[in-house]
Amino acid sequence: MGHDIFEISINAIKLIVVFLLIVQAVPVLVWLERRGSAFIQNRLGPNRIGPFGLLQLAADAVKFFFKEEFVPANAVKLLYYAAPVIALIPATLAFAAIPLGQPVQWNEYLFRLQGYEINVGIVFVLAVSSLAPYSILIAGWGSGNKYALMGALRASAQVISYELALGLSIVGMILIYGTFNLTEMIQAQQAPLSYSLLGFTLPLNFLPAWGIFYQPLGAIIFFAASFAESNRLPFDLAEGEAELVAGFHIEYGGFKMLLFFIGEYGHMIVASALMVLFYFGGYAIPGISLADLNQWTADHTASANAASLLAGLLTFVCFFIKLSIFLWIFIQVRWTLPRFRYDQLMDLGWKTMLPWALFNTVLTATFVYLAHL
Amino acid sequence: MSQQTLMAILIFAPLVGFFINGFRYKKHSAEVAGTIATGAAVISFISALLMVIDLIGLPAEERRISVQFFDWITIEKLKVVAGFTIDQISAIMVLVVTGVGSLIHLFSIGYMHHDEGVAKYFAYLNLFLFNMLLLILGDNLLVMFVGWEGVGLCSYLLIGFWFTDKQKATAGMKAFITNRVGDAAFLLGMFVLFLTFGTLNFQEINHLVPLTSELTWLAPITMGTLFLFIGATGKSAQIPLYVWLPDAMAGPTPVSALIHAATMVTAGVYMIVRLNPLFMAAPNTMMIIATIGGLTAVMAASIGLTQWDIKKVLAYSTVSQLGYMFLACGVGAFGAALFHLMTHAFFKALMFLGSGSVIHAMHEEQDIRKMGGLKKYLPHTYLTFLIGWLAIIGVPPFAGFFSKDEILWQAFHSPRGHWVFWAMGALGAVMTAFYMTRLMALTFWGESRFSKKIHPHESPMIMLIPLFVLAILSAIGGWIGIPHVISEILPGQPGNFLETWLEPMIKTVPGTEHAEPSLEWGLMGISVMLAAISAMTAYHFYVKDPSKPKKIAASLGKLYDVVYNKYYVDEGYFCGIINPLVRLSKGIWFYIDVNFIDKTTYVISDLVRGSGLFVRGIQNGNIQQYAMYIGLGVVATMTYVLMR
Amino acid sequence: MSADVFLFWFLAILTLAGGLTTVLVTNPIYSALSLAFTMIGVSALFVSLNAYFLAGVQLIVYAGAVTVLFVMVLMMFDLKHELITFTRGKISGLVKAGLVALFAGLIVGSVLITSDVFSKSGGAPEAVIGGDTTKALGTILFSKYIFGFEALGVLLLIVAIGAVALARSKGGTHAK
Amino acid sequence: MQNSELIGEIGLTHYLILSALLFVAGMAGVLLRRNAIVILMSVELMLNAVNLSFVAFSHYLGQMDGQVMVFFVMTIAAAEVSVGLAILVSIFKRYKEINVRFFEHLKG
Repeated sequence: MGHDIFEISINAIKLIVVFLLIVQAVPVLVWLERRGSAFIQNRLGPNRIGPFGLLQLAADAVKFFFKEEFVPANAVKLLYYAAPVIALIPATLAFAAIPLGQPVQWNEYLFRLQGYEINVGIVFVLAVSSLAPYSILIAGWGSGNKYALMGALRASAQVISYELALGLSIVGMILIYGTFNLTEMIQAQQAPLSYSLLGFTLPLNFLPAWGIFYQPLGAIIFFAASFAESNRLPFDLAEGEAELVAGFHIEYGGFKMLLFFIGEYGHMIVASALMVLFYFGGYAIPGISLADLNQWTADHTASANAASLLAGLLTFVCFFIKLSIFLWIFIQVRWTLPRFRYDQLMDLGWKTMLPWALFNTVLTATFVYLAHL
Repeated sequence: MSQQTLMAILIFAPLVGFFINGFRYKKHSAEVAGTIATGAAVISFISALLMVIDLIGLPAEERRISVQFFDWITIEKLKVVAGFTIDQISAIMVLVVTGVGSLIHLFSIGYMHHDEGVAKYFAYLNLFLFNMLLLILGDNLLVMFVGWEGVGLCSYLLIGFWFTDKQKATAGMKAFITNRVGDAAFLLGMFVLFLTFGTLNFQEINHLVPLTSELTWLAPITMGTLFLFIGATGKSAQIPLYVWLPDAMAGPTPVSALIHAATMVTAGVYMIVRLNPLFMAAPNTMMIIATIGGLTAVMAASIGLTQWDIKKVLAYSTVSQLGYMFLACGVGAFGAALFHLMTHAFFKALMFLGSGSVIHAMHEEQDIRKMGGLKKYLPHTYLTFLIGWLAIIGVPPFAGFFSKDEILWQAFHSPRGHWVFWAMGALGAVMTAFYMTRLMALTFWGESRFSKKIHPHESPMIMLIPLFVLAILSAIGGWIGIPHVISEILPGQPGNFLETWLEPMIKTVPGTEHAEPSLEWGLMGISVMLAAISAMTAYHFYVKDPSKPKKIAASLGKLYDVVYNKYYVDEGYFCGIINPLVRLSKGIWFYIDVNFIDKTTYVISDLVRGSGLFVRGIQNGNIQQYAMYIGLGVVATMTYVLMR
Repeated sequence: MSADVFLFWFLAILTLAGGLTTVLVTNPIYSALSLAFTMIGVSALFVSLNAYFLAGVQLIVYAGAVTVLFVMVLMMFDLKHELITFTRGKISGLVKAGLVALFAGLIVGSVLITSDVFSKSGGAPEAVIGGDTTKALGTILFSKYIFGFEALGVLLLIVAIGAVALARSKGGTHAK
Repeated sequence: MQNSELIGEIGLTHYLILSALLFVAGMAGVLLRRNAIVILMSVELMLNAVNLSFVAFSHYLGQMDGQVMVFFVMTIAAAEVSVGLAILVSIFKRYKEINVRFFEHLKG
């Protein structure tokens, strides 16, 4: 944390920037989703306003701002208004804890490219995202609408259910890397891949030691569970148009709707970021270890500060490229897979993913024990 | 096969049969259930035979096969082993029981063919056989007692087999309750013996018995044997506990043959023979046994003279014959008792089965006044029944002659005996000959008196085979115990096989050896002659001149009524024991239980409830109140700690 | 006033306000929401006491699961404003309120009386409390308290089964 | 103890008193509220207060045992709530009632 006024103000700015980042990413993602879905479904999508329809975003924003503000008659006003605001909190808080690039060393100051460094980052991210059901529940109940309440109950039950599988699937990673710290976890994924068991070692030097190679099952469970966590298709039972019209945000429109949107996309971003972090080496560039990168930047720039800044920028870009890939997968899945039934969803969560995650944990623990023998 | 395995098969084969039939008793047909049950009994019989053959192979003094399965009870001094023994005595008994039992099982297949609960019936029969084997083979009193109770239970179940008929169910209960009196005495006897000897094992008891006789009435051995004898009177239907046996004829006829003629009722005799050294040491008891036995023999036979029900006649005959056995025990002729037990098992089982065949043929008609002339309808049954008749009235050389004659001779001759005992026996024999001939005459000879609707038919082969086998046994079964006087004049001098066989096990009364052959011949002649005269009289009365009996009955008047009504013993029991007991119980129930004990407890419970009502206010179901009490406690504690 | 002090007072007031709201508000849903708020406050207080891991667990377990369950159940029952919020017994109510006040006084009093004892022994080993305590917690949890930990695992399994059984029953003691 | 110290310097005492006040608030809820679910929530509040004091002791006395206890308390609290809520749900399904005074009918 900050020790002088400069660092404190930088940290404050960082927080704002991270928040803005997640807020501003949403319109881009919306555009991406609309265009992408259009192409998936053999349509054109919004293409009239601006180049490639990019200005559609601005038009949307204007529309959101100027929509009529209304409150349903049965709504509980306080909760009705509070819900969209609360919806923003978990995603942004979680995103702020994610390291986006290599820390920049500027003279005596160390600037981390993340909102804040927390030693138990994984626990923090899980903890914060476990608060997500509140906004949904508050929205659903505060709207005073039957469909909204049903959607909210469904959504929160779903989120709680999948949180278990989600958390358990990460336990394997924690066991292997022995840390809760996200930065340390990225550092640990730099080494070349090698499997060792009972003193035998199988080196696979051409691959990085990414989590996906150690924890394929955990990665699959995590990825699937994070879909459910962010209420996206194929798990968007909370909205389920055919049954519940639009789920918990049925009574919301205009700007409040936009806030929910931001929350949802924020979840998506956080999930993708965690996926990158845990299983795909974080901000590290594939094939080039962080040490090599630092060496390279030091060779090609004049000062140490500039080298550090360059390395930070490069890793940041790399992280965003990886993140975008996963975000696109999210979108692609949404527009290709049909929706589950609710009982199937619960069955999948409790009877399939949870046991497999438990199995994965036990298996990992056994292997870690054997590897350290 | 080891002896342990063989013994286990011998004992538990019927139990297995019981379980197989018992658990699926609604599913089995008569053939299936009968085959299972008979098979179990036959397996038992074969293994018993194998064991007896083993036994014969041993030298005379060591003829004993003991098998101990496990320690059953071990409490300080009391050590009971689940052990079983075959020796000379139990060998005879086990062969009789399993052999006759197997035949009766076979007979039952035919007899019970049309009954709905046939599998249940066979299950009971097998269970009975198992318990009887426990009783016979158990090497201590407690195991014997288990079997003793078990056969009692089976007897109850089988007497009341057709329990929907209230009279039959009542007969079962009567048997059970009467036996209970005897069983209680048996238990007491066991206690006394255990206190005296510190063991319940037969062999040990027989070894520990002092050689000198005790003559006081309150001596422990006298007490113990008396109690055991009372137990035996219950099981073996002696005065005063014989009343259940005639009523027990309510059960299916094969049951009467198996339980109430051949096996269970002889358990008392068997028990006394088993413990003969002990009983020898108690002359007073012996005297009582002889007296009771003689009285029973005469009294039952006299009742038998007047009965009209074919099975009732046989039942009283059984009681009377059992009386003979006890008479023999009482005069110290244990071998003769066992001998008569065996022959009686043959011919009485034969006669019961024969009567079963008759009843079967007559469509459940049991009154001999409505029979007659069945000779031509049931030739095979008639033939076998005839052999049984010859055996029971003591015509030489049929089985009954030898055993009955042995008993009479011993009653007269033994130092413990007396001419009065002989006279009782002879009187019984005369009456036996009379009522048995009467039975024959009314059933098979003379005119047929049944209605024209009934067409008697001979029984199927499956029922006849046991009859034939038993008839052969009744005819020749007595030859194993031919008395010396006869043996001497026979070619080859076969000798008394039974006596030699039993010799190591049976204590003989000192002073029996010196006998005068002429006296024995004389007595034998007298008894045979008396029986012959009596039988001929009966033949004359009931075949030649059927009106005579009524005249005689009328001339006897009251006396005939008394005998016909079985001396009013049942009524006497009701007046003298049962009704006062019921009234006393009711009185105790009303005055002591309801008015005193109950009211006392009411006062106590009211006190408790009153205080409970008072305290209950605290526990009012309001959890917040409970939480408040917790809070009060915590505050009080904290205050105390802080103020201290 | 340093940042730590400010943080404490800020969190203390928020937490206490949340707790009181939980108890006093008549609408049970507001109660549950303010309970969640209190949980988050307590979690933040844990952070101020350097117990990071526990703070995270507090959020996950209490705020993320337990209170969400409360809210869900309340919403499912659709209970709104309560007519009878508090106990109505005059005497017992007074006794209870007095009891609560007495208890509060006693605890605060005892804490204040004994506070100098703590401040004297306050020279706590800085090494332990200084940095992050997660590793130390893990070590002690899986060594000294391993039996309790296992027992809790069994308890949780039993409770999971029991809760499912209870919730599935159609009511009454002999569920079909 | 000086007044300024009390505000300006945070020690174990502050945390303990905060914990005590939270506990008392929870206790008041348990004793006075009628809604069974709110009573359960108040119990949770009490447990949280105790947790806080555990962590405070652990921090100021430099021992980890307190935190382990908090860990255990949390687990048990979660268990308690799940069972308690399951019971309440089945009662509510049957009687449509969660007033705690209604449960007086359950007494023996």
